[in-house]
Amino acid sequence: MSELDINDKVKEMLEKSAENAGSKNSEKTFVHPEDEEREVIAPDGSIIKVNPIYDYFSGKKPTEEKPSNGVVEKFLNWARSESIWVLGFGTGCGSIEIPPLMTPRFDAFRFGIQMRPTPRQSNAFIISGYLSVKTLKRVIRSYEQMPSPKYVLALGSCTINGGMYYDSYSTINRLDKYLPVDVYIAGCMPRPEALLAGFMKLKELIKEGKGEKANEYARNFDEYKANQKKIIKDWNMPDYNW
Amino acid sequence: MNIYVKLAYTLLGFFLVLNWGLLMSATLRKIVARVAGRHGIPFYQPWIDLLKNIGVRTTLSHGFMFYLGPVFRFTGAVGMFLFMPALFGSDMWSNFSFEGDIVLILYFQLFGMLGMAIGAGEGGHPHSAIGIARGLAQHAAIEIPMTLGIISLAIQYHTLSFTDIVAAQQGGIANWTIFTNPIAGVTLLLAALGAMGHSPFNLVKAPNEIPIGPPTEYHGTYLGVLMSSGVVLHVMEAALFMNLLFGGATNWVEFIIKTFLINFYSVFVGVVFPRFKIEQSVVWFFKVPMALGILAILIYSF
Amino acid sequence: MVSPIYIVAAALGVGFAIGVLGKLGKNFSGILTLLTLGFMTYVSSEWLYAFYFGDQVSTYVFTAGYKPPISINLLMGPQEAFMSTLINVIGLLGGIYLFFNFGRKGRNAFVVYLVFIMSLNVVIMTRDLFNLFVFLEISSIATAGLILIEKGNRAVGAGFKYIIATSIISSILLIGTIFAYFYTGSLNIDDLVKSDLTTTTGGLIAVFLILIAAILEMKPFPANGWGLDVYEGSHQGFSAVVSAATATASYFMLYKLLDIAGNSWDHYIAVIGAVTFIGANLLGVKQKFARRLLAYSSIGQLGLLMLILGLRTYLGDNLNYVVFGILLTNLLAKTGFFWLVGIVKAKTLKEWAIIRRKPFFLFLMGTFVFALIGFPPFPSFFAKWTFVMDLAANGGFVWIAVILTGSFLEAIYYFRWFGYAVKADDNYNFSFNVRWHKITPIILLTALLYIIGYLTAQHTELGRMINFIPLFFVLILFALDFLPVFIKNTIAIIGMGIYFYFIYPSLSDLKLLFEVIFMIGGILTLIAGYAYKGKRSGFYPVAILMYAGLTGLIEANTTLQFFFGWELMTAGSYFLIIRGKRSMPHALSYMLFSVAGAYAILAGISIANIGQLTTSLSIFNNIQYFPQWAYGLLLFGFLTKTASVGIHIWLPGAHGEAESDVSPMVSAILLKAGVYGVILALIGMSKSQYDLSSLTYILGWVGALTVLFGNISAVFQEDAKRLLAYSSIGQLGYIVFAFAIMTQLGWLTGFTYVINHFMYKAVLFLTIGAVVLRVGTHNMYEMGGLIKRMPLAFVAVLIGITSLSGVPPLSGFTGKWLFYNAVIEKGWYFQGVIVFLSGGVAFLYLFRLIQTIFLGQLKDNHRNVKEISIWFLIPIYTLLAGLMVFSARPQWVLQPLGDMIANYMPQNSIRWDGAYAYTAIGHWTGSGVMMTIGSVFLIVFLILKLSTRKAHKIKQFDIVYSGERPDRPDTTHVAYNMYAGFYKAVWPLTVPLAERFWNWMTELVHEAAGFTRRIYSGNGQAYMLHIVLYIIVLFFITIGSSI
Amino acid sequence: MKEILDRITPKYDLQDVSIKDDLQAYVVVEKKLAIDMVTYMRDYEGFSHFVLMSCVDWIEDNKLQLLYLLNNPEKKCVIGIKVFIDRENPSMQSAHHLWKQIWTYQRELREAFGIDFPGSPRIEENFVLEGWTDKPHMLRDFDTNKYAEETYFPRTGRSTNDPATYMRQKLYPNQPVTAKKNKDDE
Repeated sequence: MSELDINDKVKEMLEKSAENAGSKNSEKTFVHPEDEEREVIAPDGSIIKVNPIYDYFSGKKPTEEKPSNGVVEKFLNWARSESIWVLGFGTGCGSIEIPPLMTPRFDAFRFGIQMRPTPRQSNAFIISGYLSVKTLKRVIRSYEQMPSPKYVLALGSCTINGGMYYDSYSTINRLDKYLPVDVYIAGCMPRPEALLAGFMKLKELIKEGKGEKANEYARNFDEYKANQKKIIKDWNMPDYNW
Repeated sequence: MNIYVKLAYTLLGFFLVLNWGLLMSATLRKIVARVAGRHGIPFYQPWIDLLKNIGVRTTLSHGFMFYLGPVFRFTGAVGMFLFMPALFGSDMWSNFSFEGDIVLILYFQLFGMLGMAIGAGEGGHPHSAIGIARGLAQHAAIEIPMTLGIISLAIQYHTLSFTDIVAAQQGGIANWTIFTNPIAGVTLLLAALGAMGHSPFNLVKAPNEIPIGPPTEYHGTYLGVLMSSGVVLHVMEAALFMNLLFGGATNWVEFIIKTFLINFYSVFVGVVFPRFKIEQSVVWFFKVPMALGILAILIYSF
Repeated sequence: MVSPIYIVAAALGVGFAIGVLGKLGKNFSGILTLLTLGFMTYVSSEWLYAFYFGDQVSTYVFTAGYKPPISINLLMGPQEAFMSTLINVIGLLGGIYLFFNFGRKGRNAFVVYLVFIMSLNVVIMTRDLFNLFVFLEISSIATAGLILIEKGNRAVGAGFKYIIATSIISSILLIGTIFAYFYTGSLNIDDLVKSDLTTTTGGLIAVFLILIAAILEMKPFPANGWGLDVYEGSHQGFSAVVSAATATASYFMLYKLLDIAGNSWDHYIAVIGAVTFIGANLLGVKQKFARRLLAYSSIGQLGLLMLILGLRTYLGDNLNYVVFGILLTNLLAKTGFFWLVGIVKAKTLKEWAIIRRKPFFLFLMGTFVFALIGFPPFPSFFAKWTFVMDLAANGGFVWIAVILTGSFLEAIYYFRWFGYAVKADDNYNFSFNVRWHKITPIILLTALLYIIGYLTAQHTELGRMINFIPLFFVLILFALDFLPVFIKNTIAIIGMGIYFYFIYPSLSDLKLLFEVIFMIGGILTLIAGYAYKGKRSGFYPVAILMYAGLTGLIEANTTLQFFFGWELMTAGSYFLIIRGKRSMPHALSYMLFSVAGAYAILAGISIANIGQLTTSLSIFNNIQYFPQWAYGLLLFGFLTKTASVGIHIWLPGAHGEAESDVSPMVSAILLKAGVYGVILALIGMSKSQYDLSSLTYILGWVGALTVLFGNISAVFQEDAKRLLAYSSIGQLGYIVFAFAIMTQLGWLTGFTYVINHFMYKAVLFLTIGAVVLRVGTHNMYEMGGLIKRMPLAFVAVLIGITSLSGVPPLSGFTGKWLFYNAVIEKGWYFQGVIVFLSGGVAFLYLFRLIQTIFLGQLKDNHRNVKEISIWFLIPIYTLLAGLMVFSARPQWVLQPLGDMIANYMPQNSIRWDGAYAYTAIGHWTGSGVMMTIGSVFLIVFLILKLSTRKAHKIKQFDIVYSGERPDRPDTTHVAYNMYAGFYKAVWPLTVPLAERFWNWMTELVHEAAGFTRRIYSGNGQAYMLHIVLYIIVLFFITIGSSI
Repeated sequence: MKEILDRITPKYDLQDVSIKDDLQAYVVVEKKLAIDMVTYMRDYEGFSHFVLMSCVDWIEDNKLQLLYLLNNPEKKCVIGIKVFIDRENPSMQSAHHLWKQIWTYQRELREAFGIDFPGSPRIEENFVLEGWTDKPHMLRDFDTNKYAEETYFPRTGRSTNDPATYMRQKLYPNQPVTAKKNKDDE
């Protein structure tokens, strides 16, 4: 399975570099220096070929993780909904609305919401406000590194239709083309109350068992990836970041 | 009492301690929240988090040692519980304390630490290594007041066995070590600050600097195991100092109250003081705690 | 019995014959000369044989039919026979060596040479003062002539200075003779001895003049510039003969003439000798050129001879034994050395690297060096031993100090030189070739060295006890060096196995323990040697040499055997250590510390020996005089091997740079030899009737500080093997500290640590060494993530560090637990706290070891390294099995150990109840803890494994990296300067004070040497002035007051 | 300021010299003299502080105008040196040797306007955008709206309205839209 992907990837890279050789300056492709295949000399003098993308990352595609059956899942869903660990990653202007959420005035801790410093331990991702292409790349890596089930809250109109940056050449218009979104929170900027409302909505969804967007992402992975790669020209990561 | 009954009691005791640990951590977080003027988490939050973590579907593995890390950690926690008498004077709650004395506990703390360090190390994340490096350095510093204090106690009571030390403190608050041997008591309490790992000594997993250090890569079930061992360790650390300084506990209520207060003390200090840099914390242990510890021994060696 | 007169007659006759029959050509005359020399040798050796194996009595040979004082008489006694034999042998071999050099000069050279040897013979034998003078003249003229066979101005200058100096000397002798004759009316030495001249002033002067001449002949420092130039200026072949034969002759002359003065001159002679010995060797330290170095060494040896002669009252009957030992060694080795110099055309010491090209020559050189420094099995070893023992027995402690200092200085330059020969990089284009007639004499000398060494040992009943079998095994291995590794390794292992099997029954508890560590450990580490390919030339002899020494220590019943074993072990380990790539300086410092330590031990033993009836090791148990000094010296000597703080600086380099399977030998095994010594000394102290607690108290502090220092320095190493080396220092500190406690618990702790350290340090060093072999670097920051490539090695290291760190349930904790009890029982709280704190520090370097090498990010160039070699894994896992058993069932070992210790340490403070150990203050059960933890661990592991069975395997860069991706493993791996924060806190503890101190000492010695060297201006007049001044000063010192 | 200009005007035959006030002036210099002049101003006239470097797109007369803004700390005066370079594959002599920060400015200009500075270090690296393949985005003929529509899946049914008119209608619904124009409507 994974070998297949790898081969595809390698082929694709080779084609890229081939057309890169014959192409003009305008449609250039990006292979970062740290991603070029390189040769190192082993202690015993033999030559080792290192292909970073191939060797350093496991290029597996994501697989759907089916929910377990019935009551157990309901119970777990309840637990998940009551303990939402948000990845502490402020992607845009909206991240200024998150600190107040934790302060005495709003105190999201009451609802089992807390920030976690690492994706591995968080299950919710707040895309706060406009999302530039550069940030999107990091967002995607972080999102893919979160263990499923995971949820995305799209905060602010910029994530819905580009908001006031709808015509900017560097920020995206619709987040749902790149990541599966559970809850949209409209407004520019939505106030913390709105964010809290969003969380409540998310809780309902999870409790109803609708918080399966991670699997959706896995299902339509190629489509999402195509969209992502369309705008992220210098894709210097494996297709899926474990 | 035959071994199976003992085993049953021990398991029960561990279950109690585990839940008490979860509850205690929730309560302490609530207290911190109230200090900050917040409402704070519901008291059952830790259980939910635990469930949530177990319910996480994706599991990743960096390799074999990556598994063993949490195992070591949890075993360390269980061992801390096993080798220390939970309640004084009750045969059923004395666990496996007949297998070793304070020295065993002192060095057994490191069991979980070492395993955890190695497990996190295989994760390959730089922050893990940095966090562990700091942790070990700080631990080496904590050893000073810890050892000095315990040796002072050993001189005072002519024993290293928990049961005897607790026994010597029975019969009224006045007999507690903290009053009979205040200098050693203070030394150990200062060491306790470091051992508990709250601020200002929480550099190991400094959340907003090196994303929580060693466990950066741990998630899901691993994290659940780590959490539960963490809370157990908190209780047992407190229990250690309770047995050494505060006359141990003869029933669970006393146990709960005392461990809670000891933990509360370290959390309280943590709320008041900001985090140390590693060289600061190490040097700090070289100063007042060491001086006190030396004094604590000197008064007995003459 | 051929009369010794024929020696003279034959020489003169042949001399004239060659003059007459010269037409017959050079070769003819040359062969004739050799035959004559052979004849002379035969005569003298026949006498020698008769004296030692027959019941020959010394006989006078009268010339011209009259009795003295009318005529001249020669005495042929045992000593004369011995000396003249030496001279003739050297003369013969020298003749062979110089055959063609003389040939080129024409036949007269042969005549002169013949006359030279003959004259020396006469100088030995004659009992007539004037005759002595005459032949002295003849010899010096002949010498001057022979110096000139070497071309060039140097030779001419040297010859000129020599002739001037010697003529001054002999004229003084002549005047002295006249005085003597004036006062006694006889020239016969025996008469002079009978009529005590020293009563009258004139007689005093006569004695003074005669002796001063004899002394000056011995080239005393500093009035010996002329002598130096002879050694350096003349042809090596001839300098050898001068250094050997002339020295012998002049020594014997002094010996003869000293009787005239009775004992009144002994002290002056001794002081002169001491000054010469130390002065010459001090100057040797500064030398860069091989021949000048040898020249200084020869003069130093002359000084030593004078010293011995001056101290003859201390020695009594042993005088000749000592003198012969020293003289023989010096003669054979030095001659060989000079001739070697003649073959290896290398001037500076560094250039001697070329000798490596012919390993056999290296072997010869090694033999000579070790013989000259006085290592076993060479005669000088036994001579030095007897000398020091007798000195101590008669309270000559100052002299012991002098001798040992001088010898130490000598060791410095010889081992520096040898280090260059073995390790200095050989990039010289000139080579050297060997001609049979030059090499044969050297080989003969070498063989003689070994044989005579053996005979010297057999000469005393102490020496006869020594077990030479291992040594023969070593020599056999030297002979088999051409075989491939596999065979030699097998031979070595089998040999050790058999030896152990045979010696096993004869050993009791303590000895058995250490013998097991040495032998079994040795076999295990040797197994790792199978991993090597090719010949591994010279490895096995020296390895076995070390083990021979170690087992010698164990078997030793007498102090001499002990010291013998100790020196063998030192020599072997030195060769092992110097095999490492960059380990030349470290091997040197190791050797120097070892030699110093050995001398300390020698001195200690000699003090211990005072007033003892027996010579067995049990004298340690009741040292009667100066026990503080004796034990102090012994302990110091042993501590140099255990590398305690201050004298540890040799260890990190030596162990760090050594080969992968040598490191465990020298770390896990060799260091235990020092521990064994310490234990012996402490047993003695425990039995001694004096109160030595202050000594053990100091020892305890030394141990504690060593632990702290070793561990903290280990934390900041970047080189894996150096890290382990420093950790060894720390561990040895634990051991020393534990034994210093001097209670049963303390010793139990000590033994636990001995066993533990043996096992886990061997495991760690073997594993890391094997890893280094695979990845080709020592630097930890260049490794990483190797757990994926070599899991077995990882497991080994994991267990190793877990048990080293003292975490339950592994055996390290056994030591810790005992430690707490012992310390608290003893009341050494602060030392204890230092030790425990260091235990905490140990975690840092242990984690660093495993993290930076095995965890973290795998480096590109290690992507497909293989698992470490099976030949390393076998011993490693054998040791691990032992470690596990010791952890799970400590009582199996500790209980018998405790009973054993009870013999030395009466108080019985640990009680065993099955697997449960109880002390006064604590309790603990190894197996119980092991079982409990094991089961919990297993359960938790199974649960977790089940719950995460669907885990995705991911690769090294699939890590949270703050939304980014790592670029390279090298930049993602935390390894270099890992404990920067900790360093900021504890840097004051890491200042290398010891290194600085020793560097300063070295500077001091070199400065002193450099300053003293200025007196040798190379100017002839200056040298003559020296002589004159020397005489005047001596005059006022000796008899100036009494006139 | 004046005397400085008097000094340099003949030296670099400056076409139009516009003096804003006695502390601020802008001059236009030929492309081939520009860096020379900047160097001169730095070394001889004491304009040791490099303020900024920017570019204006004069699409009408098909030129790009580079501006080097220098400041003289002693005299507290600022001079802007303008250079016109043509718009088709624009290229300019690099000035990275004068001030290190010019490296970054030139990287920015290269990315934003596609101006090439031969020899400027790290010139080819990304500045703000990663992997930008379209035409330089600060050129006025780059239609960002069109680009966004083509690239970022604009959501259909997105309505926008001009704030001024919207508010006017909200506040004065019955008042008809007057002929009075304001800037917003243009």
